[in-house]
Amino acid sequence: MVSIIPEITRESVVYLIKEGKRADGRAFDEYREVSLETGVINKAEGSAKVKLGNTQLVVGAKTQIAEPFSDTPKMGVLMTNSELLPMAAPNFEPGPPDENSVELSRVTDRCIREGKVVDLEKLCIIEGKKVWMIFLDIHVLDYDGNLQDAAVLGAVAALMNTKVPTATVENDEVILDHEKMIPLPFNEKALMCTFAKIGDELVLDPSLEEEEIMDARISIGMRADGSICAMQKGGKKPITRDEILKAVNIAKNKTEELRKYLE
Amino acid sequence: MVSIIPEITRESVVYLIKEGKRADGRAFDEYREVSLETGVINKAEGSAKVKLGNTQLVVGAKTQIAEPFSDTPKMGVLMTNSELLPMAAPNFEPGPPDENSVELSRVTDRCIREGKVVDLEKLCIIEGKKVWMIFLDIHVLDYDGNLQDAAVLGAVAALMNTKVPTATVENDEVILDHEKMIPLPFNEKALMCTFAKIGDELVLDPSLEEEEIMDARISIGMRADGSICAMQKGGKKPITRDEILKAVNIAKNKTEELRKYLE
Amino acid sequence: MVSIIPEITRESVVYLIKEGKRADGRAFDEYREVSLETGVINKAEGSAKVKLGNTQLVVGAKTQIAEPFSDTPKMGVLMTNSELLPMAAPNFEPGPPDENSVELSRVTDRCIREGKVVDLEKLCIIEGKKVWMIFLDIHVLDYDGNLQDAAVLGAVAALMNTKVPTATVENDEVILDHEKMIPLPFNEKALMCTFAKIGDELVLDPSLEEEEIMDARISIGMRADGSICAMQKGGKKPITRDEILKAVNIAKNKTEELRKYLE
Amino acid sequence: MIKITVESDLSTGTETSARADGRAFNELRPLKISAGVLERADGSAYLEMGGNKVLVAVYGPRELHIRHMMQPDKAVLRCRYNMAPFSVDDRKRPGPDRRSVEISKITSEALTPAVFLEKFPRSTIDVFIEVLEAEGGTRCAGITAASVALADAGIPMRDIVVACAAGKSNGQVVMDLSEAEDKEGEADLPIAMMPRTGEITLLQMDGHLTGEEFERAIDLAVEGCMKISEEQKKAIKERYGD
Amino acid sequence: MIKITVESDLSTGTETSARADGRAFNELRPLKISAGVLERADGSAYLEMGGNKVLVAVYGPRELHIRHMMQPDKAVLRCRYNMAPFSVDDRKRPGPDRRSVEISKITSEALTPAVFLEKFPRSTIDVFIEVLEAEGGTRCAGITAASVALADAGIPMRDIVVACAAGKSNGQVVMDLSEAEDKEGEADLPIAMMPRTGEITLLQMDGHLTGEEFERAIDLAVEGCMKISEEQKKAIKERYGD
Amino acid sequence: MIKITVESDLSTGTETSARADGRAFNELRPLKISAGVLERADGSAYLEMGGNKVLVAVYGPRELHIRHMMQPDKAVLRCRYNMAPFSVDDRKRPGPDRRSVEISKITSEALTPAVFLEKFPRSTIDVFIEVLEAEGGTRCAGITAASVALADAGIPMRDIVVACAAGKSNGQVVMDLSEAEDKEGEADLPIAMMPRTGEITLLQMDGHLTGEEFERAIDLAVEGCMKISEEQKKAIKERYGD
Repeated sequence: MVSIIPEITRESVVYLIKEGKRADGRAFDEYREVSLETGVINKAEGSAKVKLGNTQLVVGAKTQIAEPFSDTPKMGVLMTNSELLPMAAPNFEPGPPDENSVELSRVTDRCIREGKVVDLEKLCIIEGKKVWMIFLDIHVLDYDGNLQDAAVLGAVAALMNTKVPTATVENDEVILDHEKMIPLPFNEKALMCTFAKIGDELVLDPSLEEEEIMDARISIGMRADGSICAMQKGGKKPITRDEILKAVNIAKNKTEELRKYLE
Repeated sequence: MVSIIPEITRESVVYLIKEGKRADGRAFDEYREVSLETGVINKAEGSAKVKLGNTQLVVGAKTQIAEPFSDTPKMGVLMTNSELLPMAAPNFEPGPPDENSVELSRVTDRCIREGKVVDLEKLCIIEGKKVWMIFLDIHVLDYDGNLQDAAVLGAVAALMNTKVPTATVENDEVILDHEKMIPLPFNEKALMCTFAKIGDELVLDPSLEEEEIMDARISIGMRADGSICAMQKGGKKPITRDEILKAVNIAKNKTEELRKYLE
Repeated sequence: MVSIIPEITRESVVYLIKEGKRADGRAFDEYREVSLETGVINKAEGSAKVKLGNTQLVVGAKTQIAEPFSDTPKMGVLMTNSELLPMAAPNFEPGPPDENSVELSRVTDRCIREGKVVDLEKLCIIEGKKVWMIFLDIHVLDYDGNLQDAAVLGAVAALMNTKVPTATVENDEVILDHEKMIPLPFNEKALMCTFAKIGDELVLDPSLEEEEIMDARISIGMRADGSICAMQKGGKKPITRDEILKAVNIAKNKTEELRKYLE
Repeated sequence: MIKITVESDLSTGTETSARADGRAFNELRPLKISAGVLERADGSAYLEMGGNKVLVAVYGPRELHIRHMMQPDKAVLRCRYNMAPFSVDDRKRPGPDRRSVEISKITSEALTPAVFLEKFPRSTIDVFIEVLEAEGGTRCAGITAASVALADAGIPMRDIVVACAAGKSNGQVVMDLSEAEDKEGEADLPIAMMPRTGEITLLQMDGHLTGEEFERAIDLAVEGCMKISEEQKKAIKERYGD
Repeated sequence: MIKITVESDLSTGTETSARADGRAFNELRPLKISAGVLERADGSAYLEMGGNKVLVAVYGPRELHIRHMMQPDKAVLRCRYNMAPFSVDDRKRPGPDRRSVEISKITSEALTPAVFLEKFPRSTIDVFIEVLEAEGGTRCAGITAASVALADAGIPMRDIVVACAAGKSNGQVVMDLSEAEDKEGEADLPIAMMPRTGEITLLQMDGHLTGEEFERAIDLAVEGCMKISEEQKKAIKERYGD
Repeated sequence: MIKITVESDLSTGTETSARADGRAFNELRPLKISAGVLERADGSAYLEMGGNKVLVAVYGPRELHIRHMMQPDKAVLRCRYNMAPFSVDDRKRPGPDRRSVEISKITSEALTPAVFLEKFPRSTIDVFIEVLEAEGGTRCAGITAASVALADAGIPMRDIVVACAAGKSNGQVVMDLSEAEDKEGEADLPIAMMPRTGEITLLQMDGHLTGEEFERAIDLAVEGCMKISEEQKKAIKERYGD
């Protein structure tokens, strides 16, 4: 997964940023073109396809009835998984998820879980015995930077798109009515904004080229009311307190902007 | 698993074939010496040892009571597994089954399953709850070419050799009578014939030397009535429609020939 | 795991031994300083920390209620596991247990099991259904030779330190009273002594330096009455019958000596 | 030589209504192929056929890092057939299973004869097939799309390999089984071929066919291949012009 | 620049009694750090903080055998965060899980900025963090101990990285959440920083914080870091004298 | 030095009837060894002893591809002990478990002292032991057969290592425990040795033996080894003549 960036690329990107410009002409706080399509996989109970510039991924939601975890007997189960498919980049390898893939799915999971996107308590059918279990699979098809924001947007959209059969309980048995499909109990459209720190600047929605030379990365998950539900700093260089607060500030408008694609 | 064949070997084998001859003197449609012995492993419920020339393998059948698959609640379960043991050839590695081993077991499984060798429906004890599960393990001991035909022959022989205790149901519990052992419900002696395409010729039961230089491989699974139950083309070169039809034709007599070892 | 020992080290150690001396000044039948502390991990139901010279390990016991094995329906279950942590030596690798780790845990398990350290039959709660299961995890922190004796000492100490809640059965359900914690049913303080064969001598409690150049290794597990419960020969050179009998003889006093740390 | 004029021999004019989805015995499901759909891959293609959605990326020729797989005189063509967890009714656990290992192997063998591997010694050409949604016949769909992705990557080829299955369903030999027909059907026979020479590069069969039925099925599969081959050419032309 | 004089701004004098363990809102759990506790490792440290018991070993700089990870111009700093099976209430299966893979990654990123890696091209510095007992805040405890172990190994560093969490529990923003506070609490915000410059090398958050609460929490976490930093220095001084 | 004249010392003439299968206390199960039973392997042997059926193949000396295992001054002798899934009452899952990992290790250590490894620097000799059917004492059966296979492969050896267990069953110290005796018995003591010098290359014990019983058991195991050693020699002679 090591990718060698020519020093000259690094220098030119950094130089541009210093000049207030980005290689693709965007403003520092501008997303690339966003495209969101839902219901793209008929066999999934919910699905969404996201394009962020050339970055492309599909999120599929599969539901099944399962036992709840013993420490949360009244709550449905959400499992978030991601695969950085070898098709998506020349340096992605087949095999079990590496640390980048694990981080992507865990941060997505935290944003959705802590942002209370779905009301997991309403997914309980029989306390301690039967709950809905939702598998969210993030399938990365084309990698051109900023998977994190695309993954959260796709995950929220797929959950909004998901329908399950009505479940009723008779004599301790669960009866599913596939004629009456109902949407998941939906709470919040928590979304995530990611910035790359390059030199002294923060740039939103880093492209692959920017990610490869960035100093640090900060992702901010926000609810519609502007409260924070998740954050993750990445990268091998530090970031300052003031940069973090600045990123939080920008994220308010930018998650709002992304949220419009969910309408 | 790459094995380098000296160009000279290749040329001499191909040359001989062109002349209508094989290195070991066989006719194009002639099997090597076949030896079949059953009941060779006392701890297995059924077993068979097959030699095809120097190729040697043991098939063991183990039975146990298990739950059926949810989509086939009335059918017993057959699981076919094979191991290309590192003892069998200098280039076989220990570890989980590689693609050759997976192909061997899956094609064997298809021939037996689609050839209805065992009546799996009669292996149901309590619908949806308890059925007989048969594990067929193909243990390859010495590899000198054409594992496929040896594996199917051994698998069918092991199944014919298998005995299970009589199972009766009382109050929803299964009672096994180990005094009354009965054979599996046996339907069909479906067997398989494999040809190597070398130049413009098809040769039956390829030896290792022939396999290593062959263009393509075609395996044909047949019931006693001459109908086809399974086929698999292998190898990195193509084969023609007419060659396939010719192979099917020859296979009729040749599976019949093999079938005599099962009497 | 290959570690290259300079020939000069080997020669000097062997030379010293021939002269009746050891590099650290110990007698041939002398242990390094032993330190044993129990109850070191509050979240474990039992625990012990052992130092044998610079060798250092922690053993933790976790208990849970589980089903017994089908062939021993009246017996509790003991599972012994060890990890040679990469922190413990520069040549230890992360990953699943290698053959040295497997041998360490299996020999420890045999000494404890065959030495009847814990009365597993008294750990049965409902025959065939519910028994206590004890996980013993040997966590090797610092490796300076003779893990085996340290592991057995730590394992026995951790088991003596383990408390489980009182379990009573009402209407086929197990009720645990965490107010009434009781020790495990303890039988025997079986312990182990390990010798390295270097040249014609046996030295007790080999240091890492001695292990690296030893010819063979012999570990002897003994009960308090001097009867033998487990043995294991290691190393790539042979040992004689008389050396084995001599080791057994010395082990009587030396396991007795170690046993005092358990009081 | 394959004769493609089988249609008139087989069609009796009565079988057409017998299929659940109303197709004629020798009718393909609706098919759509696009080339060049991914940015990072050297070549790519997307295919929809009935309910199947398959995406293929090609990387290479590129350096092969696994020494024992390296061929001194040619490239290795490696395939990875993978199903998305959400592509099937019951979620599939990620990672290869025995079925996908076998399909990956035979897909590689199906494509290999068409590629001029000898032009790229010591290297690899990697074909990644992702089944995003599965509805019967995904191995053929994968091969068909992979050939287009190889062409999109500019890999020199003798021919564009194409794949299609025939089978037996409701007692009738039919082209391109749907998922429902495959599950309930009596036999399935997927093939891959090089249309120029008619040579067959993949062939599998399971089920129950007489010799005569088998011959009809293989000819029907070939016919399907020839139709799909036209769609492949269109997709490539659309991407690159003539 | 971080101002460390936050205490007087935040403290209202009423919150101190609200925590289950009786701590003030800006009070750390009892803390103990020792350096040089292992024989074989090049550097080591042991830390107890509340009910946490964490042991860290450092090996290196040493040769890196995995070629594709090697950096021609600097060392790689690898971390392995691991929990002992007996460190938690329900026995943990040995081996890495997704949580420990993520923590290992961010721990490595938290320590990397402080180490002069460019002094050791083509080599590796390996940090092994063993959680022997866990009671909330083990990732911070691991980073804090790892820095001391790196110093003990004589690895040249710009600064001694230190970590501490703040969070929200019972409606109150507090320093250094215990396990109980973390489980029941509304938010957790672990950070790591370099005390000399105030730069932040790790930051994670989950839960629910308003912008204003977030700002208070980050400042409280920084305050915790500064306190712990003193203990790190003492431990190193104790081991080596001044 | 081992004295092989133990029989008269131990036999009291009364123990013979106490064993379930009617054997005398110092009687082996029926034993059959053949050398050269496989075509591809460089050396091979097949052994039946009671209900045990064990097949061994030897490859080498050959190039060792795993660099970190390579020894500059000698060959490495690697063993893989494996049980067939159908070799035991309840089907065994394929692949190594902890038991087979341990047996593979001690088998390698049991054979190593007899082989002139220094003649083949940087190479490997691979011994593959397959237990086709298990009925107690398979590790000893494997070692005994492996020595014959090594001889069949023409590997130069100091001696033909041989293995046999003694144990305690029904209160009596006996030779070569059957599966039933091992399961119900009080102790099991497998050993391997080099008959020429009497040196012991493998020794394990589990159960309950007094010092005196242990001494009798070891001498009985040695006696068993000496008997089996004759059968090994016969098998080799049969294969190659004198």
